Amino acid sequence: MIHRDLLLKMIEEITMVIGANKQYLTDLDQTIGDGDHGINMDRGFRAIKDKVEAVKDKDCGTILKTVAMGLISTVGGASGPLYGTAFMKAGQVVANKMEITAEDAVKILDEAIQGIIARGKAAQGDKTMLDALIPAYDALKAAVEEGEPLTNAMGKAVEAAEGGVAYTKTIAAKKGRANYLGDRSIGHQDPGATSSYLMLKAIYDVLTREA
Amino acid sequence: MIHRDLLLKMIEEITMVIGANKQYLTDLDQTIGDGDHGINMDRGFRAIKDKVEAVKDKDCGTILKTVAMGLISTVGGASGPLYGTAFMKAGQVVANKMEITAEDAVKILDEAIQGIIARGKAAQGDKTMLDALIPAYDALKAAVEEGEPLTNAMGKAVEAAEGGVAYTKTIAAKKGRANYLGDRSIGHQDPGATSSYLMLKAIYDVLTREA
Amino acid sequence: MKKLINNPEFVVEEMLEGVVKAHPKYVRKLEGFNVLVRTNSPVQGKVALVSGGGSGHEPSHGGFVGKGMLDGAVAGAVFTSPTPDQVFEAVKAVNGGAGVLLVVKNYTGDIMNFEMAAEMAAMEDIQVASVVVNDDVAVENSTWTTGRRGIAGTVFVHKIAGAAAEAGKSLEEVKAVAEKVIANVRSMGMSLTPCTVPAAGKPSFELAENEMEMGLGIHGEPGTFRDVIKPADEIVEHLVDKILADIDYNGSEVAVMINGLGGTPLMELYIMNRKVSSMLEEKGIKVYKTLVGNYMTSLEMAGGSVSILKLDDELKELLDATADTPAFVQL
Amino acid sequence: MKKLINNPEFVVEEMLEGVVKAHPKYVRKLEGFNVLVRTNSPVQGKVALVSGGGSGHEPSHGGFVGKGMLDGAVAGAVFTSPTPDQVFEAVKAVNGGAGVLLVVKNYTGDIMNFEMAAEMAAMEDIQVASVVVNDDVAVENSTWTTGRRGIAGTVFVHKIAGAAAEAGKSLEEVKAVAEKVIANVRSMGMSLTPCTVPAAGKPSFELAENEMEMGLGIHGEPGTFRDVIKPADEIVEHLVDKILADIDYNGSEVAVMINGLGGTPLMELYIMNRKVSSMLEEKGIKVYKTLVGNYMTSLEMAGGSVSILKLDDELKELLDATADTPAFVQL
Ligand SMILES: Nc1ncnc2c1ncn2[C@@H]1O[C@H](COP(=O)(O)OP(=O)(O)O)[C@@H](O)[C@H]1O
Ligand SMILES: Nc1ncnc2c1ncn2[C@@H]1O[C@H](COP(=O)(O)OP(=O)(O)O)[C@@H](O)[C@H]1O
Ligand SMILES: [Mg+2]
Ligand SMILES: [Mg+2]
Ligand SMILES: [Mg+2]
Ligand SMILES: [Mg+2]
Repeated sequence: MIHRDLLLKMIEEITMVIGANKQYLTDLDQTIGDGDHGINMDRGFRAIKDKVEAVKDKDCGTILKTVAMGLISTVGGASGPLYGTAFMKAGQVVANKMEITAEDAVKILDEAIQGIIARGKAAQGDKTMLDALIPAYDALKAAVEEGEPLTNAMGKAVEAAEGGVAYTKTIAAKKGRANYLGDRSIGHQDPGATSSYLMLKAIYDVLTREA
Repeated sequence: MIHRDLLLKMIEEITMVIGANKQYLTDLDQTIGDGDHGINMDRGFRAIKDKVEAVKDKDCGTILKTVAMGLISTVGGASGPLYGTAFMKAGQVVANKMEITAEDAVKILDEAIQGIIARGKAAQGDKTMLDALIPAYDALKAAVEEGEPLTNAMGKAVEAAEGGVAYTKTIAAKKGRANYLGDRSIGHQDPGATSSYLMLKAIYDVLTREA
Repeated sequence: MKKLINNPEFVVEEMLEGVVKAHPKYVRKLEGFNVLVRTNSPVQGKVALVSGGGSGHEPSHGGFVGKGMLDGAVAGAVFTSPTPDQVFEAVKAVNGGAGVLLVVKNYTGDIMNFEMAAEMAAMEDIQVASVVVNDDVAVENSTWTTGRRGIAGTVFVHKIAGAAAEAGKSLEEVKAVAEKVIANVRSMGMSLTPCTVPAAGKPSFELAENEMEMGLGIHGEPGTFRDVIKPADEIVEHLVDKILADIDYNGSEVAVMINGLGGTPLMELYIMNRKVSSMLEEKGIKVYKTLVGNYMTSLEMAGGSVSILKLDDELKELLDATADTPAFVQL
Repeated sequence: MKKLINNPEFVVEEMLEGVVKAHPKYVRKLEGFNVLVRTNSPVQGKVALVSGGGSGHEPSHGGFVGKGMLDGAVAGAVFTSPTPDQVFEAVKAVNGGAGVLLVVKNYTGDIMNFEMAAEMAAMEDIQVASVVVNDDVAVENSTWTTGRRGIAGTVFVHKIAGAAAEAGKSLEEVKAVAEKVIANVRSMGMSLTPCTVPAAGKPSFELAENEMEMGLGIHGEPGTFRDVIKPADEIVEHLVDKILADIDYNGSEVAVMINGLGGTPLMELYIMNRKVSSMLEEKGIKVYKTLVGNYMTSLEMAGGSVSILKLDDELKELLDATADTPAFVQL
């Protein structure tokens, strides 16, 4: 069970982690993209701080939609609309709720992924953030369905996402800028998959720390 | 006494020496000018080859004027009109002559220098080619007046020119591009003084070799 | 990083201020948004053109805002597609009642952000249409991939569709002519050096003294392959051959653009043009008009691209029409 | 040396071929000479303007040949003043019977070569006058030295004197207005990187990653002093202060040119302009017109210069006149 206050902590943690990995994500994007992914994500999460603060007493849905709108209007690039859509869809799952259950969490990840696919028209194996998110979703869902506590389940999701990030190194990109490189993108890790993994990991870290 | 054929050898030698020092002169000009002196001079002397060939049976005046016109129409920059004018004036001294006497040589250098001054409005001590040429003239004149053979006299002129080149290192430029550097030009040798020295040296080398 | 800037975070805002100070006759900035529109926007009854994308491509796109070309240009962060709210604001500001055409370059980010803006505009009953420019033949075109990029050929779309809009054509007609340009323009570029995104602080890639990147876009990204530097004529030959292999230019008249990426002197662009024009002459393709200069840049990257647009009478007339913008003026 | 060229020896010739292929409507090349003249030269009864200098400053000067600006441009080797015979040939080709004004930048080489050409023209009874542009305040002005250099401010002379000639003024009048521009324009530049003369094959000087050269001309030469790189605003402050200290601009209207040296992106030039315009505003100097772009370059050098021209009604009118050239078009 994730209470609204814990959700706020998670958003803070994500902001911190993205900030700490700004250069790392940018470096990854310089190799196979245009070298702005860390800059974009960091700008976005820094910009939502005040906006989230203003709705910190509201429900989880409002908080997540606030994050979504903030990202959409500050990140730009490919990741802005995609992560923005993901948070928007997540917010719809928990509209008016003060707490997020394990089942909600599964639903959130599902909806977020569907939103990303609808907006970006990519599929698993295209070397995008989906290659981290879809395995994470599968792992989370299986664990929650088997009755594991959310923290454990989230741990498995993070592991799966990490595997997905590693997998992106082995394939050529079909979507996003890395696609322009053709086979030259093989051997390099996808920045968006990496930021997705970092966000999941941040959530998991808050869960374990606060548990 | 310099016969027309020896004059042709001198022009050839100058062409060779300038070619061999193209990079050196350009490097000097990169330091305090715009880095083209060697390129300019080399272009000019390579261009006169065929033109001089066409008048090789003519008198010394015609040959020198041919060099002058060739330099004027191919060197460009500051050195083109200056050396062009110098050779033009030199040619006027020995118009219709098949030989150049020691006295002619003194007169040639005098006229050349006057031509350079008239055209470029510089004076000794401005850090230009004049700082090599004027001392050379003074030495040549003195030696010839004392009755020394031309080769010896020319040797003294070359020495004086070398001293003049060294002197250019110690002063700030008042004329030419090096002037823009202000005191930053101190410590660096003037490219035009250097090319003047190299030409006098080439003439002297032909004299000693052929003597 | 050697740049004439103050703070990497504010380069776009400071640049736009400088643009507005330089060209008040042509453009004004929407308060609170990184959007330039014609000083006299909205032009009532005229179809409006909005383009944009990441910054760092100057004079694209703000430099082409003015009579006969764009009505609005949206400036994202450097090499980063602008956000939907910014695009939406531009659309609202330029809409003169006859609808707005979005000229989008084919990048995932641009597509999505402009699409979201179009959705917002539709919700406010503003008539919006979009075209997607994808002129870069360096990249394979396929529905399974991101597809070809939009690069310098985009400027021809601005010019020609802009002229159509100025001539009073309907949104549908302006869109159709824009699509005709897109169907008939192909480009390819190369670079000798990387460039440095101010906020990243270091070059986008590394190239040895004797290396170049062939087939690259306008975002500091590496190209489709790396090669040793060749003489300009050989490089041009490769670019033009790729372009001519993509659509049939046989016997046609064309417009040529030799576009500098920002750090390459005009001298070299003209040396490229010499070869382009002689190749086209040899193949019996007639050059109707040539543009040489920095139209769609990639910050200070050294390199260039060649664009060739196949013309018909309609395109020729629109290409020749008067234009008056900060970066493109034509009598 | 990373350049899009074929052979360092032929860069000027190949460039000129590329220019002529790109702009046949504007310029033609004199057979056997590195001279561009208007396609319709000589324009009968009009005073003709000829400028030129070393190459590597593109679009100067060939890019300004056309209606309302120059009649002829003479291209020397890179950074090397053209020879008198070339200038003379230009003079002969453009002379429409009303005389020819030579616009010369103040460099020893240019002065002497143009002077010799003027002597040749005089021998053939062509009426020739000369003006010498010396706008660079980085250099001390003194009759005992070479004096101030001519840099980007020269483009204002082309524009304004060109408009006067187009308006049918006499040689004397055109010369007078050119001299008025020269008396009222001041410039200063700086660079972040050196440039490489193709035939030299290596950079003109070396700068550390954190260094810049202040007060430099347009021939790849070092400046008057070296400094650590400062924020753009501080750099601009220095340049503008030096300019404003040189002549009294108080309460006047001015034209501003932010000129790129070739390798600096437009983004940075606009960031410079932001500061220039705010400084002038503060001092009560009104900006009447601003030009931002690569007008007088130094190959691929990164950096820029600021030029400020004090205007009166006559200069304003001529500055606003129509111009139609490859690199400067004004409606
Ligand atoms: N169509 C898409 N679907 C899902 N993710 C995508 C898509 N296109 C790009 N991405 C993700 O976006 C990341 C790049 O984001 P970013 O660098 O911020 O944007 P941009 O590519 O516009 O510069 C990629 O690493 C990839 O994971
Ligand atoms: N006014 C002058 N009088 C005499 N010599 C001069 C004058 N100005 C320049 N020079 C000489 O010319 C040389 C430079 O020649 P060069 O590099 O070929 O021309 P530019 O300076 O036009 O590039 C200088 O080193 C200097 O010796
Ligand atoms: Mg990116
Ligand atoms: Mg020189
Ligand atoms: Mg981007
Ligand atoms: Mg020179």
